Formats: sequence, structure tokens, C-alpha cells
Amino acid sequence: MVELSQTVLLKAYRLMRTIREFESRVAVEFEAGTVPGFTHLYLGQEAIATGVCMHLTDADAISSTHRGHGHCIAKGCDVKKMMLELYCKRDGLCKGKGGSMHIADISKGMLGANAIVGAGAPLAVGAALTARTLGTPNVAVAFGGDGATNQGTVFESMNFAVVLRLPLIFAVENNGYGEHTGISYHLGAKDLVTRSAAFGMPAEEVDGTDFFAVYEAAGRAVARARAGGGPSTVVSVAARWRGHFEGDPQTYRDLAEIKELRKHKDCLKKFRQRVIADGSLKAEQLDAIDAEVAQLIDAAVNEAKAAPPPAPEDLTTDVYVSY
Amino acid sequence: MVELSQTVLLKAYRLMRTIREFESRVAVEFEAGTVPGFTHLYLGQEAIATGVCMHLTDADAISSTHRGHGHCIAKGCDVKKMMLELYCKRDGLCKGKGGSMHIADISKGMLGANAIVGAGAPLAVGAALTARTLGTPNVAVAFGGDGATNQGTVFESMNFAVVLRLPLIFAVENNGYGEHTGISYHLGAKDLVTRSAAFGMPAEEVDGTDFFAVYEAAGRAVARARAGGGPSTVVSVAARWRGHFEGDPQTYRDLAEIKELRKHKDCLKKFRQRVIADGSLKAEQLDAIDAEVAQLIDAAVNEAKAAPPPAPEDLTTDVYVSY
Amino acid sequence: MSKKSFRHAITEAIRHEMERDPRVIFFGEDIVGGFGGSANKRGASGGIMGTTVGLYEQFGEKRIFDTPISESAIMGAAAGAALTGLRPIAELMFADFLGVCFDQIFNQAAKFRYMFGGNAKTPMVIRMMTGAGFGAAAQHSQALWPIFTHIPGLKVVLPSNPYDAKGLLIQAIRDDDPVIFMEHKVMYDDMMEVPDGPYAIPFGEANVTRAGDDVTVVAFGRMVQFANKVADKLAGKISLDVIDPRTTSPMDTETIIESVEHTGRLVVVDEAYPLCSTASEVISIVAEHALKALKTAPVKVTPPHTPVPAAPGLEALYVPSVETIEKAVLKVMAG
Amino acid sequence: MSKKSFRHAITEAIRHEMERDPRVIFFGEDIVGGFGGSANKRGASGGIMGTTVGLYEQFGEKRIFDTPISESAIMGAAAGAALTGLRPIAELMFADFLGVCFDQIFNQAAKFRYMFGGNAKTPMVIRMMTGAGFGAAAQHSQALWPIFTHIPGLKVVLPSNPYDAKGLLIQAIRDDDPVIFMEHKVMYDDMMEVPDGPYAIPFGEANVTRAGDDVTVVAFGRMVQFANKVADKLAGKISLDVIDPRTTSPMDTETIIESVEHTGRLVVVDEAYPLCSTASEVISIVAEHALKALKTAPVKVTPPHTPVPAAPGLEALYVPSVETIEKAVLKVMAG
Ligand SMILES: Cc1ncc(C[n+]2csc(CCOP(=O)(O)OP(=O)(O)O)c2C)c(N)n1
Ligand SMILES: Cc1ncc(C[n+]2csc(CCOP(=O)(O)OP(=O)(O)O)c2C)c(N)n1
Ligand SMILES: [Mg+2]
Ligand SMILES: [Mg+2]
Repeated sequence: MVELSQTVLLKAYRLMRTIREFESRVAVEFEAGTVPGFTHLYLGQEAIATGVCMHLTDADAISSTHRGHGHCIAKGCDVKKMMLELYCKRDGLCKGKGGSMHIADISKGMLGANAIVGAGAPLAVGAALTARTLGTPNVAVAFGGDGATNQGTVFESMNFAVVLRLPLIFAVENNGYGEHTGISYHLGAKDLVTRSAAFGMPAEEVDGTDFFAVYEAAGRAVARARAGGGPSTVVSVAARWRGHFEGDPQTYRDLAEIKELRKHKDCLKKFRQRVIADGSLKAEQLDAIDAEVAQLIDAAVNEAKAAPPPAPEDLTTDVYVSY
Repeated sequence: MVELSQTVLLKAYRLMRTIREFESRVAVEFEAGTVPGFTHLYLGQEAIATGVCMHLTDADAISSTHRGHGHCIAKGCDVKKMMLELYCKRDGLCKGKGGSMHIADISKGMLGANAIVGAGAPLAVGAALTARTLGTPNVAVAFGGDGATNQGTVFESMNFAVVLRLPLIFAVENNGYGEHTGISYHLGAKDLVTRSAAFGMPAEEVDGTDFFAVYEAAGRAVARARAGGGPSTVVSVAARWRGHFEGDPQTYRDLAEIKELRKHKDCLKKFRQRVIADGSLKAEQLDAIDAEVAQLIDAAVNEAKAAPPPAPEDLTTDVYVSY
Repeated sequence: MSKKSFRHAITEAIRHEMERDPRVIFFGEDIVGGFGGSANKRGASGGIMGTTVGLYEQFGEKRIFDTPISESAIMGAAAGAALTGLRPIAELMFADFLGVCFDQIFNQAAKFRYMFGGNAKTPMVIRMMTGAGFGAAAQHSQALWPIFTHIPGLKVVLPSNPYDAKGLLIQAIRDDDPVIFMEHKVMYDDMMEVPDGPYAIPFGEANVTRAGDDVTVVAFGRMVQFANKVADKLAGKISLDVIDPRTTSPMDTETIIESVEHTGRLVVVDEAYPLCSTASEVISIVAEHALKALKTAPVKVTPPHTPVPAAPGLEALYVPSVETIEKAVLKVMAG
Repeated sequence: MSKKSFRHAITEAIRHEMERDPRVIFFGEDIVGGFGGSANKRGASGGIMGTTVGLYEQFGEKRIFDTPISESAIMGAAAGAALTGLRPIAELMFADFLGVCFDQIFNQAAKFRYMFGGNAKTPMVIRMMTGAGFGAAAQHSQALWPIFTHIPGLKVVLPSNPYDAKGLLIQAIRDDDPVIFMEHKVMYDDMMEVPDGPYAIPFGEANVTRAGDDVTVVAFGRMVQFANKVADKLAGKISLDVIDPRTTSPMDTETIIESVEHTGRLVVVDEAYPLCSTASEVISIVAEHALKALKTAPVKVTPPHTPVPAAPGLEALYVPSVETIEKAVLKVMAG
């Protein structure tokens, strides 16, 4: 295990805390009815996006899913502009035209949340192809859920990436469910690692609530990709703390499970305990981040609520570059 | 190894010989310009369709591919009506509206050749679902090529069949090529058996030019499916004797390869040698079949050439049951 | 007979037909809920929109079950099952997902009968949610029926109210051809008197929801409700003949043509994209078959040629509305 | 300038643009040939239709390569590469295969720019073969451009001759939006004078292939050739204004409307299925914008609402022909 610098640790904590705070607040605001549309929260999975994206630069690309806020934050998207986008405001990352399920920032290498399950994988193949073609050291990451791994697009992308030896990481997030359906039902294979490895690439599984585990596995995969070693899969096991989308009564789930998760599978708690126990960080440093992040998110929500919506003429712009 | 009865052996030989003769004659007629459309021949792979389909009854279903004549014959379709269909004549299996790439006979459980690569697998899932729903002992077989295994539909079908424990056999025919592209390039995985097995089902590989090997492996898979044991994969390795379609100059291929194949990988030769050597059949029995088949195919071609085409009014019928 | 929601009407139609015919089965993603869930309670949810509540309990998992997220396998399974003797209903949660499974619908199910020379039938129904109005943005709000309507071999149904939803869905399940059944997501709570027993509404028979003399308004699906409102609002001043074709394939061109021959004016209201659309099709039919009857140029009321925006304000502008329909009616009256 | 085939025109367009811009890459199934083949000779085939002969030798496998049979991955790879700075050309061998990869085209590539608020562009070209005429039957003979035309965010190109093919393909590759480029399989051997150097033909500008006064004939793709023949045949008796829109999205509605305002009569010829089609779209445009100019009802010449049959005799009846077009012209003259 590598020693991580204070800078890295503080950054990791800030990102995870920002995701936690962002999503927790969206949950509250959604219930209050101030956020339009559908929204799917990343609560419980913060360590995954963070552990993976901390290896990436703006020149690396990620493709995301319907549950994309965490990926955005970890990839460095502006949190205020994200909140504006969730509120579908004119100054949001996508001018209010994308909303929660299409939030994107190409300048940050964030190729978009995606409302079509499994659709991100081929796009990440494309980003990796750009790196290969231009001879850059860039990599691409395809985030995707356990449910999404049963979509044909994901399988095709895996074989395709192996055949072309692309610098690509399949970051599979096994949170136990696809909507109302548990993985013990929807997956015919023994497990996701075995099935991915059978496509001809290295694959490993880690505890997705342990930042360090994700960070290390992703580090190996990213380094391999940058070095021309081709694609690999990292399966991070975590759990969804919320319903599939906000408003989901989760009748299919034993709700006691969620209490347990919050107690024992909280990536932030685990991180805090570990870094304080081994002396790498002090509680006050973390508390300070907590306070800053809380303020940031609060300001973001207030700004977003007050901001103007798109103008009527925005309806028909941005369809084509020229037409 | 089970002893096979004379009846079984004679039937196997007749089927393989019929496929060989049918396809060889189509090759000649196609070059002469008498057969319309595109056509893909099954030469070299006769033992596969035969070895699999001899375990099936008319109540079992198969889905097929663009290279479907062999599957049709092995599944018991009327050879004369098949030839009429290849010639797109009114009395063909599909009234001349389907042609080589859509030849089908639902009454025989032959759900159609299919011009979309990988499209047959989901259809076989459906046929297996019918068996499960109605509680019949029927099974379904999805035939498909090595190239087709990279199509998302096939992967989805594999997982789907395992999840629902369907009576389904994936009969993969590895003939070394998808069009102009060799399997050593298009397959990222170690091999097709490993990748299929990783979906959570038994999978084995056999020599697809050895009728007995295919017959036995398929027998295990079919028996398992009938007994409620769920899906499995049988990969049969053979080789394409002809171009991808008739008229393909095969510039991508070492043509000496084909000579070798005809010499050493001829399923009919191998079958004949073995059954004569072990005394199960006599040469004369086989010769008699050869003669009968040659006559049958000749008659089929002559009939097909002379037969009337569809009538103009057939153009707009059979689109709907009612509209 | 009692007041029922659109949602409930859908459930009843499926229940009646599953009771009547053991060959009817039903599957899709999360239509039952709880498969593999920690509550260990299959039947836990009854569909994302609650349209299938209670069906699992009644029919059991041999006849109604959830699947992996594999739409091509789902649609192909339905097509293959239909070819071999069942009458499956398959759910494609949102119409927008057609892109991952379109081949099984348009090249397989739709074409079997023709390709096989009439020696096959493919009785299956694909249910799906359509339309804008929930702020679900570009990939969860599309109409897309023109694409299905374009394809020979498919039938396409767009119910505009709970009564029709039940009768048309029963017909769809009994029908021997593949049927695309499109439910507008904003209409599930709509209430209406709906008979308790089964009844089938034939395809290709338009419903004239308002009879009138001045302007023919052809409206599809949810747009029928808006068109009716405009008719009621203008009643006494301008009299609208509002036509709900109910199915876009087959389309009841006769009723449309007769109406235009009577009124001489045409407005078409459609939530689908404007180009190569159902709206264009209706205008084209009328121009071909009743040109001389047209006193003024027909007017198309559709969204602009753009994806569906997320912002609620833009989405409201995007979808045709009572206001834009009324304006179109005034235009054809003036023109 | 020299006589070149449609096939050769396509190859030249790709070669010019790959030479000009290193960001242009090109991939698909069997466009190079020989990857993994026993002859150990990459570049062995140059495409199923020979449109890419020589390109591999010139540009090497970083810029032109074959792929597994995984169209969703191909189209998504193109879209993702375009989003991140390349200008990919992806081949979908036959338009009929859109069903296995449509999502990546219509929900992804087509919508990025809008969903991302204008902060993205997706410059990519998808080439594909279309059309009937080779007896390739229901799953290898479809037109399908109405489906692409329906989708906001896509541009759709239908060249009708070698000169246009080269100029339009160059424009497609230079264009900053996703472009669907459809090549009729029967036209690859067509010969014509084609300049040796690069030139771009702008989108949305129709080509008037015959100027005339009596009837406007709008024809798409290969049908332009038939329409021209009819014009030549009737010359001296009936004078046809034949319009080749060249792109169906954007469509040059202005040229069409002006022509109908001049002639007062309209025939539309299209090989695509008839419902919700490009043919219907043209008639609808004219009815909306030039109703008063129409002296007689417009006539649509399209295949019937059926899949494409295998039998050559039926296929010949299926596709519009010089005879059926001529009949339609006589009908609008008489009507
Ligand atoms: C192609 C497609 N099918 C179905 C859906 C509906 N849907 C949205 S999210 C989801 C579950 C995805 O599960 P998983 O990949 O595990 O991601 P998670 O929600 O757990 O993050 C489903 C079925 C969709 N959006 N797209
Ligand atoms: C979806 C789709 N993609 C591509 C094609 C074109 N195509 C027809 S056959 C073929 C190769 C199939 O290879 P394989 O599955 O190995 O079957 P084989 O031809 O070797 O029998 C291809 C690429 C197609 N028909 N459908
Ligand atoms: Mg999940
Ligand atoms: Mg092969």
C-alpha cells in the first residue's frame, strides 16, 4: 500500500464530502419540490467516483450514468454550475437544457450523465480511441452500474476495447440493485469480476465504501492503460442509500438494511476513522472541510433557486452547429 | 461414447450429404446466374447443424443465421420447397418473399434464417420461454457464428437465459471468420468457451467437422435443457470452405487453406471412414444415399427453375394478419 | 362501471386478458419488483408507474416476471415466444429506449409474417411510456410513434383517455399482429368512467371527440385532450370537429377525409417531432385525397425540430398547448 | 476531371479529407479486410462494396481499421471520439442494421449538443448502404432515411450521382454535426465526370436536375435518375421540373415551394416506406406553404406499406419505376 500525501487525502475527503453534501441537500430540496425532473442520488457510493477520478486529469474522459452527480463532482465540475443545472437554470452547466440526467462538462472531460442504461460505455470507448489516435497518454473511464452490465452495449464495449487495446477502465459500481431488482437475480454469472475478466482483461473487485481500496485498484488500472497495457475492469461494491430515484418507496427492500449501511458502510466515516487513527490527518482539518462544503452547497442552492431560467428563445438553439 | 444405431447413422449421413449436395449445387447455379439475391453457403460446417438438430423434434425450435440452409435441412425442412424459396418462387417455403436469408418453416420449428447478425439469439430465448411457460419438454437452439458472438444481443441472451434457467442451447459455429475478419482479431477473449462459461452456464468446445463429437456434446446440452438444467453453450470449430458469400474473392485468406480443409477437415469423409472402419455401415449403403441425394437435389433445381414466380398481387399480402 | 384512472384501466385490460387466455404472459424490467431484493418480496412494486400492481400475486412468476436490463433480449424473447405460440406482452419502460432494441421490433417481429410468406404470426404487444411533461428531458420524454408508424408490419396505438386505453389494450392483446402500445406518462392519473368487464375497441377507427363544422382538428394521444379544450373554449364561435385516430397504423384516413370535406379546414396537433411525422402524414393524406375541399392551408401544431429540453419552462413551450392550438385554429379560419 | 464511378467518388472524398485533416479517422466492419485472416494481409479487401480500396495502405491502421461485429460500440466509439476532438467516419454496412445501434445515433450523437447546452459538438459521419434492387430482401434493402430525418440533431444526405456523392461526402466530413450519409447500393457502378480535387456541396441546397414548367417532381436519391428519365421521355409534351433535395435534413423547402408555385403540380418520388415518410413530408410542406398554387392533388410515388420482397419480380414492382412515375405525372396533369 502506498502512503498518500496530505494533499491527496484532503482532496479525497473534500470530494467525498462535497458529493455527500450535494446529494443530501438535493434529497431535501427534491422532497420540498424545488428541483424539477427525475433525480438519482449517489449517496453511499462517494468513494467510488472519488477513488477513480483522483487519478484523472481534465484531459482524461469519463462517461457516466443516470446517477451522475458524484462523477461530475469527482471529475472537477463546478458545483455551483451543477446545482444551477439541476434547477434547470440558464447559467447551469448545460444552460438548463440537460438537467440532472444529462449534466456534462466536456472541458473537464465529463462526457455527460446519461439516461440510457449502458450507453456510456461505447462513448468511453470513443474517448479512449481519441487518445490512441492522437498518441496522448490520456485514458477514459466508463462508469456503470451492476444492472447496466447486462446491457449489450457494455459487453460490446468490453470486447471492442480489448481488441483495440484501448486505454479504458470499466468502473463498475455494484450497489446491489438495478431499480427494484437485486443483483442476485439479474446476474446469471458467478460474479461481475469473473464475467468481465472472461472478456480478456484484468479485473478486480474492491470494497466501494473504502476509498483506499478503490483508489489503489483504479490506480493500477489507470497506470496500465496509460502505459499502453489496454483496458481493465474495477468492480466496486457499495450500496445505494436511497431509492432508485427520489420518491421511490423501496418496497422491495428491507429498510433496516439502509440503517446498517449508514452505520457500517459509510465511506466518509471509514475514511475519517482511518486517517485520524493512523495520524495522517487531524479531526479539525476534516471538520473545517465539512464546514466549507456545507457553506458551498448552501450557497449553491440559494443561488440556483434565485437564478433566472432559460429564455424562451433558448428552446430552439444548440440543436446543430449549423443548419 | 454411446453406440449409435444404424438408423441414426444413416440419417446423419443423409442429412450431411443433403446439405453438401444442396450447397454445392447452389454454388454452381449461383455462379451461372440462375439464383437471385445474396447467398451464404454452409459447406464445411455440415456436421454441426446435423449433430445438433438430430437431437430435436419438430416441437423444438431453432433460430438461424444468414448462413441458414444447413440448419433448415437438418431441422427437416422440405428440400424442394427450400430450393423453390432460394429461387424465389411462389411455391417456396416463404412464397418467394424471403429468399435465402429468410428461409423459414415454423411448422418444423425452424424460426428463420436471419440476415441480422446476432438477431437469432433473442428469438431462441423466446422459443425457450414458450417451452418453460407451457411446461413442455421442448428446447430451443440458437445457432450463431464466431463473429456474431460479439453482438450485444448474443451476450444479453446468454445472461437472460441463465437468469430464467431456460431450456436453450447456444450452438456457436466457429468457422474462423466473420466476413473478411479472422477470429484471432475480432475476439478479445481467450476463447469462446471461456467467455460463454463466464455467463454462468456449462460450455464446451468440439471439433465441428466430427459429427460424433458434435452429436455427443449437443446431446448433453439438450438433455440438460430438457431436464430443467438450464442453458449451455456448445462451440463447434470448423471452417468455411467458401467465401463469406458467393462471389467473395477471399483476398484476405490463404486459399491453400481451403484445399487442406477439403482434404483433412471434411466431415463426410471423416464420417464415412469411421463408420466403415468400425463396421457400423457399409460403403454401399452410403453410396446409395449419395445417389439418392444427388437425384433429389437435381430434381429440386429443375423444379425450381421451372416453377412460376409469385404473382404481382403477392407483393402486398402477408404484411398483417388483419389491417 | 366506475371511475377509474388510466393506470387502473391498463391493469384491468392486462388482467382480463391474462385471465381469459393462458398464453398471455407479461415481462419486462421492474414490472413486478422485488426479484432479488432484500425484502425478499416478489411483487413488491408493480411497475415504475404502478400499472401492474396485483398481477404478480394473481398470476405468479411463470406468467409475469422481471428481467435483466437487456431490452434486445426482452423484445426478441417476446417475438420468439409469439412465433412459437404464446401471446406475450413486453414492456419497454420508456419509448426512448427503443434505440437499444429496435432491430428485434422492426426487422424481426414486424417482418416475420411477410418474410415467411404468411406462414407465421407474431401476436405480441410492446407497452411503453411516451411523451414530455415531467421534466425528464431529452432521453425520457420522446413521442417517437412516427418511427413505428413508418414500419410495415407494426400496428401503433395511442390511447387518449382511460376508456380507450382499456379497450385498445384488450384489442392489442387479442390482435394477431405485433402492436406498439404507447402510454403518455402524464395521463396515468386521468380519471374516467370505465366498464368493469372486458371490451375491445377495434383498430383503425377514429373517435370523433367533438363534432363540428368549421375546422377539422386531428390530434394524437394526449393532444386530444388539449384539442377538446380548445373546442369547448371556442364553442359558439368556431365549431371544431376533433378527431382522435386512436391508432396511427392503421390510420382511419376515411374519417379524416370526410371531416375535411365537410369543414374545409385542417389543423393537426401532434407531440412528435415535426419532420416525417404523423402530423405530416395526415396533411399529406388530406392533400392527396381532399385537396379541393381545403379552403385554407392546413396547419401543423407540433414541437420544433429540437430534442426535449429539461427546463420546465422550455418544456411547456415545447409541447403543443391549448394556446398554440387555438392560434392555429384562428389562423386556418382567417387564412 | 475524369469519368469516375460513384464508388470511386466516395473513396476520393474520404481520401481527400483524411489527407487534409489528421483528426479524420475511419472504422467499421470489413472496411479494410484481412485483420486476422490467414493471408496475413491487412488491407486485403477494401470494403464489401470496394469503396475503401487503397485507404489502409495510405493511412495505416491507426486511422483506418476493422472492428468486431458490434455496431453499438462502433457508433458510440464514433460519437465519443467526436466529442473528444476527432472527426470520425463510421461505417454501418447496411442501413438496415440501424436497429442494433440506433440509441448511440439518435439519443447520443444527435442530442449531445442540445442536452449539453451548446457546449459540445459531435462532428461525425455515418456511412451506410441503402435501398432495394439486388434481391437482398427485407433486412438488407431498406431506405429508412425518414427515420433519421425525423430526429432533431441529425443531418441526412442522399446523393443521387457520383459528382454529388463526392461533394456531399466532403461536406459531411467537414461538417460539425453528426451526418447520416446514405449510399444506394445499386449506384456504385454509375459513372460520371467528377473533378479530381476536393470540393464541397453545401447541405440544404436542392439540385434542379431538369427545369420545367408543368409538373414539379421531387425525387430522392436513386429516384432522381428515374425522374430524369421520365422528364426526358415526356420532353416536348409535358415539361417537368425535377428537384433533387440532396439532403432531407436540412431540406431545401424553398426550392420546392418556388417550383410548385411555378408549376402548380406536384409528384413526389421516394423509395422509402410510405407512412410518416419523406414523401409525406414534402407534400405536407407544399400543402402548408403553397396550397393555393396547387392546381391538382399532389401524388406520392412510393413502395406500398410492406417489407421489401426477395423475389426479383416483386422487388421490381415494389420500387418506384419510370412507368409508375410517368403514370403519376399524367395523373396530376389530368387531375
Ligand atoms: C436502456 C435503458 N433501460 C432501462 C432504463 C431504466 N433504468 C434506469 S436506471 C435503471 C437501473 C440501472 O441499474 P444500475 O446500472 O445498477 O445503476 P444504479 O441505478 O444502481 O446506479 C434502469 C433499469 C434506462 N434508463 N435505459
Ligand atoms: C447486425 C449486423 N451486422 C453486420 C452484418 C453483416 N454481416 C453479415 S454476415 C457477417 C459475418 C458474420 O460472421 P459469423 O457470425 O462468424 O458467421 P459466418 O458468416 O462465419 O457464418 C457480417 C458482418 C449483418 N448482417 N448484421
Ligand atoms: Mg445498481
Ligand atoms: Mg464465422
